[in-house]
Amino acid sequence: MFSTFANPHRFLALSKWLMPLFAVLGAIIVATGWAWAFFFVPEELYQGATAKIMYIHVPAAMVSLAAYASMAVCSLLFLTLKHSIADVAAKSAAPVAAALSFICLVTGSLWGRPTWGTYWVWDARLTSMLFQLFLILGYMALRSAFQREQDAARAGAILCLVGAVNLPIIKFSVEWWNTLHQPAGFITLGGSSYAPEFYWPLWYNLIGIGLVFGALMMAAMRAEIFNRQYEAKLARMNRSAA
Amino acid sequence: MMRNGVAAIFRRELSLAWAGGSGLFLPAAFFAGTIFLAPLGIGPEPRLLAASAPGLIFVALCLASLTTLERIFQADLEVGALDHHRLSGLSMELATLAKVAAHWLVSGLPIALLTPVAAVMMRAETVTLQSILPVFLGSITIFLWGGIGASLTAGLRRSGPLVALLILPLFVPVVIFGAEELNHVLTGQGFGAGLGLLAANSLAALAISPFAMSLALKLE
Amino acid sequence: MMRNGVAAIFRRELSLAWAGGSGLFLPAAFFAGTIFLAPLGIGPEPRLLAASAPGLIFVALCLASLTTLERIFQADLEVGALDHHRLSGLSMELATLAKVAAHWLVSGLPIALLTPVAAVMMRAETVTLQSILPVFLGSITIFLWGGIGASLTAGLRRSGPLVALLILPLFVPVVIFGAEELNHVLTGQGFGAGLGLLAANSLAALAISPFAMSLALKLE
Amino acid sequence: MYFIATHRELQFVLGRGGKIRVSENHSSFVPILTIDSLTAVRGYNLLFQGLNFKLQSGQFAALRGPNGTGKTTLLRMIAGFIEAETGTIEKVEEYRERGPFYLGHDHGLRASETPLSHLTDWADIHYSPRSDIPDILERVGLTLRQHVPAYSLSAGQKKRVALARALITPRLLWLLDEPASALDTAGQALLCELMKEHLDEGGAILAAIHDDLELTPDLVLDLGAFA
Amino acid sequence: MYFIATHRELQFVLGRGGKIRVSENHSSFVPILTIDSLTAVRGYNLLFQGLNFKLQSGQFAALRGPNGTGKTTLLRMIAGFIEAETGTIEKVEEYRERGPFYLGHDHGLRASETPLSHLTDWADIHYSPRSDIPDILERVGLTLRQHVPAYSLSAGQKKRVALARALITPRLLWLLDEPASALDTAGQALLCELMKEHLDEGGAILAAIHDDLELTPDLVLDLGAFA
Ligand code: HEM
Ligand SMILES: Nc1ncnc2c1ncn2[C@@H]1O[C@H](COP(=O)(O)OP(=O)(O)OP(=O)(O)O)[C@@H](O)[C@H]1O
Ligand SMILES: Nc1ncnc2c1ncn2[C@@H]1O[C@H](COP(=O)(O)OP(=O)(O)OP(=O)(O)O)[C@@H](O)[C@H]1O
Ligand SMILES: [Mg+2]
Ligand SMILES: [Mg+2]
Repeated sequence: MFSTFANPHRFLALSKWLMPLFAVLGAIIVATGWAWAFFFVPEELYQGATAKIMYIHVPAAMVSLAAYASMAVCSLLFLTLKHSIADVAAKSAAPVAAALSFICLVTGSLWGRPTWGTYWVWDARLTSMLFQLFLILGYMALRSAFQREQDAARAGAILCLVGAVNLPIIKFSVEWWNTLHQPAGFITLGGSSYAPEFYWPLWYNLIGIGLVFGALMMAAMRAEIFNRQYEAKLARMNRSAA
Repeated sequence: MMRNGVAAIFRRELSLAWAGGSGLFLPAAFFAGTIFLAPLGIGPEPRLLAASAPGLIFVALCLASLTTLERIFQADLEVGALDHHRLSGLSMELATLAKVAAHWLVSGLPIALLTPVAAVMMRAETVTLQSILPVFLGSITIFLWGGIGASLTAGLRRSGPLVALLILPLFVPVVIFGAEELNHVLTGQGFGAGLGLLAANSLAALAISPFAMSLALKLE
Repeated sequence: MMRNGVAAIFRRELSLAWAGGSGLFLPAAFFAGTIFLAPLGIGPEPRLLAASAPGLIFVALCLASLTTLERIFQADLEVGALDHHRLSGLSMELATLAKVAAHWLVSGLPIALLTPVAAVMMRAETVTLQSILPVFLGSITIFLWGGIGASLTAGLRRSGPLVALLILPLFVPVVIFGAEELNHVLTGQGFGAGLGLLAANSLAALAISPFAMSLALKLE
Repeated sequence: MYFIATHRELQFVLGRGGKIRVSENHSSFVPILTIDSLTAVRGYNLLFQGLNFKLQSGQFAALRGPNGTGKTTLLRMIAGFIEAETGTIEKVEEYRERGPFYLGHDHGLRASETPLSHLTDWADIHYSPRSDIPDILERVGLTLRQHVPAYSLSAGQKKRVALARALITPRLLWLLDEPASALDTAGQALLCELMKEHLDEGGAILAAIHDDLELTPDLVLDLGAFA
Repeated sequence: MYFIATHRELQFVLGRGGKIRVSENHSSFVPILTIDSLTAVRGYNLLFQGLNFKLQSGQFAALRGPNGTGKTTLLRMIAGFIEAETGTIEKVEEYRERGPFYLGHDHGLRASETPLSHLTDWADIHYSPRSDIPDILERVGLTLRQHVPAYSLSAGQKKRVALARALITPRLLWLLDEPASALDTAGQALLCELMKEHLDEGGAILAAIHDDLELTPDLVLDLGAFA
């Protein structure tokens, strides 16, 4: 399975139809999912209509965390196996992950205003998400500062992995903080504590955002591969011209 | 045998740090300067100052470490000295560790030792020598993570605050646990649960950082 | 006529600051990073955070300015570009001013514009766009004083935090008046008496700094 | 020839005055540089003392001497970067009160500058037209590398950028510190050509060199008597 | 002579393989460096392709070619700093797994290091005795300047410190990038003397040079065919 993706040509062939499929499916699911959430799901007992922000906020949060995790896995694969497609994947996931983190932060603070009376509190969840956004921005800045793609790849992978080592520590610091943020209840080891009328639409939206993420990431990967091929071609032309 | 050459790198870095204008008292002075500026901005109210002391001490430590660390590898790289280290046959892991250790000794340790003074200036309740330990452990971690940032940006041959941006997020756990622990000590509660975490964090940094640094410096 | 050449120096510095990895968002990110670290250390208590916000914002501004400024003159000196500026027939006063202005535009201004965001994160009571003005005025002064420190250390051919040490005392009035003024704004009292002092301070810095910088750079 | 070497009485064992040899193939018009009993001290060392010489329009003076005898120091004194211990330096008035053209050991390029951006800024700073830059880049052989940042340029390419600066701004006096180093054969030929043109246009050149150039100097100023 | 120049079939107009001329006054024993069909690419430029040559104990190879043809790149590839695009580099095993001796364009001295402190640290780092240092400083003519920090040293003095490093640690392969630049006549003579001694002791030298040295090379590797 991995070797399929390690080959750029096979990846390009596969993603050629997978990418639009994900995009279309994702768009449909997100659109219907929001419609479902906004018009058909009953209002939450205490928070009323504001809780509907959950259907953007939670999927964005979860997918962005998964996106960072996938960047870390790809970085590890790149450093150990030297498959450049793993690097392309990590690089392409970064802006999408940053955007999702940003959406999570913005929706979270907008949600925080009515429920907690403030846009921002220094709580472990919120802080760790901000931390992740900084890390991804740093990753992108570091990469863009290198002239050679190989160097950028190596440096970026190191940073991404080092950052990943810190993420669990941040996550566990929840226990030392008095936290305002809702504890995990949606997907936990002991099953979900959510009522079914909130549980299923959330799942549906999660899948939708996940598909959109997949489509965007594949599009970015394709662009990156094409760009690298183009640059290689340009290099060859340069050689023969000089 | 290996020890010898690495020790020489350590000594060289130490004397350069000394001669290069970042001698013993300077990062400490930078730290002291921050601790001196902050109350001016925050205002003289003792309770407010005491409450923000642990956090400020750790933030000042992070920022003071950045001012020195940024240049460790870059200075060597610019004049071509890094090339020679790479050809010396010494393990780059140990060589980079020796460099960071020397800088920590010159810049990090004095800051840790200054903690009680800073705490007094920030009007902390109970100032004991115990307050040194959290900052001591924290400074080790901060210098090791900082070394990674410095090595990553050294290869860029570009200066600027990129290094700061990259490593500030890595400082987060140290700042959280360290400030909490320091708060425990400064409010007369002795050591808390965070000390073990701080130490574990230092050990993790010690295990990871040399490899990350030597890998980063091999970028062309 | 003079304007032309000085404008070219300004433009050069601007594009170098951009290309050199200290692009628009980086010093701002350093500032944001400090504002992000501090509450982690101080703890999430809103009143405490709000009370220390103005001070912290100004200290973070000072420290963010140091990270960029330190390298302005040193980079030119190391490669010999400063020699050429001295022979160009332009007034060194205006040339150094142009350099500092370019760096302020890239690093100082974004920080001032970020103030409302920082204030929200620090749980300030009343966040308005007015809060930008004290930091705006303060950042001008801080960059001009910082330029003096940078030129002095460049002339000494030494890196390290010496520059920080030299200029921190100069930052004192800015931090005091600036934080007080910002506190006024953030507690909903509008502008206070300090604004005029801040502006006067900026003007004084503008009058003194170019001469001090050009003199310092002439040290051989 | 216009030149007086004053061998002063010296307190120091080292100080014996600059030894100056003169060859006679020059065409002298205007005195561009006049140096009178110049003394240089660095740290605790007297480098030279009682140095006198005159450089005229159209003349090329070679500055020679072993490592560490003060060639760079002398050039930087003339440029105005270092104050002389005693003695006077008279320079011709350059256009718009600029200093002479100085090419030092350092190439003067910041890591992220490209040849094109550097020369464009240089032209702007010195009120020269930008329109000549493409021709100048062509002349120094950097047209194909004009967009490459300095940290990717080879040593010789950086030196060529430094040379190109001289073509953008006309100045009467050129001070060159080992101008041939890092240049290949073609680059050295180009250097001599540029120097020749500059002399023909009435300029003057003082260049510290270790190896002979293709261009024969009108005077040789040997600081090596101190070695 | 031991050398094979393979002119590969190439897709690109440029790639014609390194042109190598060989002169015949060598005494070959051990192969110290073997380079096989080496290709170097920097940025978008192919610098050289299909480069083959062998350097034996006692041989001095001169690396020539116009500015920007890849001399520094080749030396840094052999030192192990840059990865080759394709091809292999085989080096002799140096004592204690060290790399070869590399003298680059940069002098490798930090501003506040003195010649003495630098060489002392160098000796320690490489497990060599410190006791030779006074003699070595004497040899490169820096005894009187041994306590002066690098920012006060002249260009040639810094180069001499760089040369002195070679005397402290015995290595079979020397890679020298324009070793003569900044050196005065005596310094260049010293350089040739040191190189000669190194060859006599069975070492090998690959040096990028623009101007001829006093020492005649055994092989000349001309990368200029690509210019
Ligand atoms: C800027 C502010 C906020 C940020 C950065 C943030 C961040 C996050 C993150 C990272 C998650 C995913 C956790 C995981 O997958 O383990 C999450 C989940 C969630 N957030 Fe927020 N959040 C913010 C504000 C809020 C607010 C104001 C509320 C509602 C009062 C809220 C309610 C939730 C809920 C219900 C979940 C799902 C938790 C679960 O059951 O697993 N969040 N948030
Ligand atoms: N990092 C890089 N990225 C892109 N191009 C590079 C890089 N480094 C070097 N080059 C280019 O590669 C070429 C070879 O450079 P190199 O330094 O090896 O030349 P050289 O033969 O040593 O020249 P010189 O005689 O001037 O020292 C040059 O044209 C240079 O511009
Ligand atoms: N700032 C300084 N303080 C003390 N001594 C100095 C200083 N700068 C230079 N020197 C010494 O002055 C002497 C002259 O240096 P200078 O650079 O002028 O020599 P040079 O003739 O250019 O030599 P080279 O041929 O090596 O370039 C040297 O011996 C140097 O060590
Ligand atoms: Mg010199
Ligand atoms: Mg070269």
